Amino acid sequence: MITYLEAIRLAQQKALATDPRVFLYGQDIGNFGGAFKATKNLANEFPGRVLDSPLSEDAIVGMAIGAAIEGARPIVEMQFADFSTCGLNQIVNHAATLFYRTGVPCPIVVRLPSGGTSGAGPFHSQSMEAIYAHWPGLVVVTPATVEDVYTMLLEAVAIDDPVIFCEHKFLYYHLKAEKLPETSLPIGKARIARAGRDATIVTHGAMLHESLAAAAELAADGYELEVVDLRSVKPLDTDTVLASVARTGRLLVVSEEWPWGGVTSEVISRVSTEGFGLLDAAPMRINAKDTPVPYHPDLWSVHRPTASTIAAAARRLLHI
Amino acid sequence: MITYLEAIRLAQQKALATDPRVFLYGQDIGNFGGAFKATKNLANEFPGRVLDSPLSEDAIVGMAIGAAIEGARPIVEMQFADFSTCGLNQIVNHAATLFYRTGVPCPIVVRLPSGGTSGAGPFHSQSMEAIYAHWPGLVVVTPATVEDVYTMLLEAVAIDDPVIFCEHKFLYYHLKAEKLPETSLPIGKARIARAGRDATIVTHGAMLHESLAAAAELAADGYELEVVDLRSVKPLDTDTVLASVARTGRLLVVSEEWPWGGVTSEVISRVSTEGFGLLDAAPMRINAKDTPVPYHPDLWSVHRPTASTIAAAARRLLHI
Amino acid sequence: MSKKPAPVTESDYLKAYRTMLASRVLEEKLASLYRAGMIKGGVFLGKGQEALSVSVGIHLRRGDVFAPLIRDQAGRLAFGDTILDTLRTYLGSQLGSMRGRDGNIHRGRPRDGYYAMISHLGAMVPAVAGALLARRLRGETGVVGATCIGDGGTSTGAFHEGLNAAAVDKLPLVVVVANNQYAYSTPNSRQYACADLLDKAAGYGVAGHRADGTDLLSCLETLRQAVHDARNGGGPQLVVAPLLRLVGHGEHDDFAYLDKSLKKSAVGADCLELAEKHILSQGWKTAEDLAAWRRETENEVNTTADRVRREPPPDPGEDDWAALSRPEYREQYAAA
Amino acid sequence: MSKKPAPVTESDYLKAYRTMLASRVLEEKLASLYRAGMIKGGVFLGKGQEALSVSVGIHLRRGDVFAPLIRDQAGRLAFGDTILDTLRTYLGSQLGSMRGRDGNIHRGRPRDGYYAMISHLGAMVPAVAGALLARRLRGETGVVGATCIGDGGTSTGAFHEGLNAAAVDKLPLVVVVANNQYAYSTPNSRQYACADLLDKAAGYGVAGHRADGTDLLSCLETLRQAVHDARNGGGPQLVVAPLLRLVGHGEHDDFAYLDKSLKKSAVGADCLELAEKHILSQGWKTAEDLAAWRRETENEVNTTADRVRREPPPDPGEDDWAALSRPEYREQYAAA
Ligand SMILES: Cc1ncc(C[n+]2csc(CCOP(=O)(O)OP(=O)(O)O)c2C)c(N)n1
Ligand SMILES: Cc1ncc(C[n+]2csc(CCOP(=O)(O)OP(=O)(O)O)c2C)c(N)n1
Ligand SMILES: [Mg+2]
Ligand SMILES: [Mg+2]
Repeated sequence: MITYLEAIRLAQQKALATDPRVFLYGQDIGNFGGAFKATKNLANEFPGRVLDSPLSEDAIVGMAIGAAIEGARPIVEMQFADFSTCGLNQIVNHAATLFYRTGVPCPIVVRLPSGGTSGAGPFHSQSMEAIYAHWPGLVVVTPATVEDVYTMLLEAVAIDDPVIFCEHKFLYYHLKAEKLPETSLPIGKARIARAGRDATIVTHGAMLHESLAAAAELAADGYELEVVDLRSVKPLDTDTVLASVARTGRLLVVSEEWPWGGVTSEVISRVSTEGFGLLDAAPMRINAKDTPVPYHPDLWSVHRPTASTIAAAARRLLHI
Repeated sequence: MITYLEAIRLAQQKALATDPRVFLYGQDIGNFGGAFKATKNLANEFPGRVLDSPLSEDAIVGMAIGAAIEGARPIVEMQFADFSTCGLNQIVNHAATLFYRTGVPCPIVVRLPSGGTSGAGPFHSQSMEAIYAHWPGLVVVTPATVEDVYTMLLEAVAIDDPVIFCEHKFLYYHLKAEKLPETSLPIGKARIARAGRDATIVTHGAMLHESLAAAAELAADGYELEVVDLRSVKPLDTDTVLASVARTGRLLVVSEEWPWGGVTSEVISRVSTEGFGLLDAAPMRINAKDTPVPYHPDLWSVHRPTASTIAAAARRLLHI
Repeated sequence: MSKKPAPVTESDYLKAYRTMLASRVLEEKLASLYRAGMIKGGVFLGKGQEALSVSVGIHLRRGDVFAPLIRDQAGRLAFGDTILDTLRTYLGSQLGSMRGRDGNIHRGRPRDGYYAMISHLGAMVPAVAGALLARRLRGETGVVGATCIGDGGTSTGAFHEGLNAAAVDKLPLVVVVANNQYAYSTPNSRQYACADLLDKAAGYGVAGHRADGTDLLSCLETLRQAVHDARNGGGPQLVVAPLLRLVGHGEHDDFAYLDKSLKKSAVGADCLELAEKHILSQGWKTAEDLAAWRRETENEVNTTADRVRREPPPDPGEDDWAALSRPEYREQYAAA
Repeated sequence: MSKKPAPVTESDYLKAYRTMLASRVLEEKLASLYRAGMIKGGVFLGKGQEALSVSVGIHLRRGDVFAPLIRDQAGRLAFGDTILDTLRTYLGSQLGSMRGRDGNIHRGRPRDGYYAMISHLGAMVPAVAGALLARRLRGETGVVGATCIGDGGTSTGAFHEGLNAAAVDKLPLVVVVANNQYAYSTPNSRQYACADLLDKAAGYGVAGHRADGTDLLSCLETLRQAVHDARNGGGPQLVVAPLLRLVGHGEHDDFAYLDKSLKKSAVGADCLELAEKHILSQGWKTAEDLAAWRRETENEVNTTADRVRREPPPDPGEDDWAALSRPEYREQYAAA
């Protein structure tokens, strides 16, 4: 069985093996194999192409940008998504503007170990997808399955645009697959993770699994929820979302990140502006609470959405 | 006549004069009076309390945070909002988390000269309000009038929470008032800038004036648009927006910043979730285009919303 | 300024040693609680760094500012933190100073000058500098602020900007670099290229001091001098102390990447053992005295841990979930 | 590595001088176009910094990487930028290399190793380092990358992190600090506290070089050595050159904050005048020769400006408004 984390490692291994332009740069990713072991053994296998960086997020991203301009395909690892704020300037003002300004694309991949896990606290739990999606010039992906994390990472390396790769730490170990796919939906296309007719849940990342659990719970009561996994939040596949809402007439958007201007806000805004007539009821959203992510597990489990809060919201949406 | 810019200066002068805890820190704000002269003469008037910083945004904000913990009331100036990305980590991870984590509030004011002006280009034009609003723990204000920029800056200094003060450079020189008010709406309350019955435009910052011009244009055709000036985007005064939409049934949200997860997205999301039944038609939004802000004036004037694109959208909303 | 502070006395040394010992014993307990699965969050220990850390905390006084970092359990205790609050935080008691919202190495009580670090390394350098600026603007003199950082942390932009800004304003800031040879797994050879981290001092125009991080006396004397100089108008002081972290980066880390020759070299010595030898060789205490001290501390730590384990966890229903102090500013989100 | 590069010859000097002259004349034109309201965006000039700047550009060759900064008109021309493209960018011609999307000091052609700076100071340091890392990984040797920065820029975290990371990987990076005494209005006394910015070199473990920024020969020799050393495996080179910006920060700035004594001191000399004196005193050229060169350049600049002013501005209808290269990734927003 291949875990979500191992799929990330295998995708990087394959990228290194098949594309001589690829190299890896980041803290502790060399012999140590990374804080989460997402690069385990790769420094050995690909000598000189998996490099430990100093503790310098700004330089890590800045160097990746220069390398990309010269035709390389750097994959950089932030030790935690939260620390990418220290490299944010290079991401949003340099990588993201390069193509528009100069016509030269900037093919970097920035891996962000994202999202909350028990006991991780305010600085090792953040979801940054909404932040990076706000600035023009970045592709922001949020793979939620073992298959997607593998194929989307390979696709991220292959494309010319800078990709913010939000891999979810909560899924690292317990999400498993038998084997890895050869092909997949392209970045930019959402996937119907569960078909249904009574309401649509739009979600991404770890919340896909909470949402599927909520859908299973409601199925026991005879309600069929359709669950859309966005896969990438920018570009955001409005068409697939609208088509689902056209079938169900009801929309609940679920994200782990903070509410203000997050994915829930953007999805609801798109459906309301472009698919107003499809809605039979007010759309709803569920997010994490609008505070830093608390470290204590008992607080954390209430801070983020869970299958049971999602199911409760879905019941309200369905007027059950 | 007092300009918007002069009102900023006068508010800082008053804060320094009346509150010994206040000091100013930032690049070129001392004897030089700041890149825009928002601190002109203040170093003279208040010796030792208006300090030139090194070219170090991270340190500027970090120092303000430490000073605030010790009971000071620092106002820091970013030379342009765009450079605040270099101090963003301290803003979102230190200032914004302090109260939740420790119970000690962090009364800093970060002044961001924001928004586009002709010829300013990708790095001197950005609107950052949606970014800072996404993280929990910050108050984000966007004064659109001379009166507001004065009273809100004084209020920002007075309150205990960290305030991101998005002052709009486009308004610096041409917006003028006879005199400055003593009192005003508090931060967190939106204002009906123009009353109307046919549709609601929700906006903020420089777009208030474009929206008012659009409303005037439609008034000539017999349509009365209500224009809501948000004043602060976090907290966002959902009640005032909903009350307006309840009167008009139609909503157009206009912002100068990028669309994905911006103020337009958040406002539409709130109205759709909380006031779905009030809407007689699909809500609409207008933003800047989803590219870096171009430097050439001819491109720039098409990149951002203007009275005429707002009026055109309003006509579509009203099915004229 | 007067050039020399008072010399380090026997009683200073013994006091410092007892705090080091308390730190060591407390951390051993934390490690065993971690293995028993009773800790909330991660455990990152300062074993091998106690001599340096305690020397920072012990030379600060009430009214000073201290922003400890990851491995400063000893300095924290010296500055006034307690075994009780440490255990409350790690064990997730509702009564801990961070109320479950944050914890462990991120704890602090800013109102007491005891800052609560954020994880982003380097960030505390400008924060302490700003605190000192505010104190100066208020007319206070003789205040010192100190913060610690690792070899890795010196590579951050925050460290650079903060130290430079402090130097420009000649603030009484003491920055203590625990050069423990690794940043997580990254050896110094991949962290910096200067011959010695102390070479950075001249580039900032600040005073530089070297301490032997394995030798308590060297640490005490060096920090006493540095804090003295800062307090007396000497501006920022950069202290660099070579030593070795004697445990993994965190308790989850097996430290397999440790270069064994480092362990055998001078930096690899255990500062606590060396301090004990020094005490015995000076005849200040007997081995029995020291063993008794250890037992006393173990008792206190164990008793406290037992008590804290019976305390309730934070109650999510009681948390007001407010990131802003003003109730009016708290947003309501529809379905949240 | 061979210790010494070839000496600077008369013809090297004259070539550098002509480029300095072209830069000066071009910038005078930009200033007058600015006063006439014909420039799109801001004008930030390098008057007084041409000797240093040209010395960077002139020692790089095809295949090298150059990330010029604000005041590097001379270095840009030496590296291959043209008067035509400069004027197109400033005058907002559709045919400029940045197509109106960005402009002026932010122009570049990254595909030619001529990087387009972002405004955020310090940011180009790691970018050039990364370019060099990529070249090394591709097996290319003998490549050099150079970037310039101001006294103010040395205070940024980006400069620090970038130079440190480059030093760790011993990349052939040349960082040239034009210490022009001010960052906008901020004097060095509020920017740094070290005795000399060159004191920073040891703290990064990189080689340091000092040039007299007012003296073309000193700049040429110093940069020749620094580029040579980088090219031959010497790792990063930090060059510091004191000089004075002889104009305001930008053309909107009256430079009222200038300390007049600086103007009269050694750093206040005009490098172009000094170079002319040197040429005359060496008897390499006559005053008439130099005047003729100036006229020639003025003619070229004026003719080019007249031509460019007739070129069309960018057409918003033609811009595809795409921040991403993949058409499928371009988002459509409803009412936008
Ligand atoms: C800006 C930033 N990037 C990454 C991390 C993740 N991280 C936590 S501790 C650590 C190593 C720190 O090394 P050093 O500064 O030498 O301190 P030490 O752990 O050796 O005491 C890293 C990389 C962080 N906390 N902050
Ligand atoms: C990170 C950042 N902060 C602020 C600015 C605004 N700014 C532009 S130029 C300048 C002064 C630069 O001074 P210096 O680095 O000495 O270069 P000089 O202008 O003297 O050539 C400032 C503050 C900027 N460009 N980048
Ligand atoms: Mg270390
Ligand atoms: Mg300068």
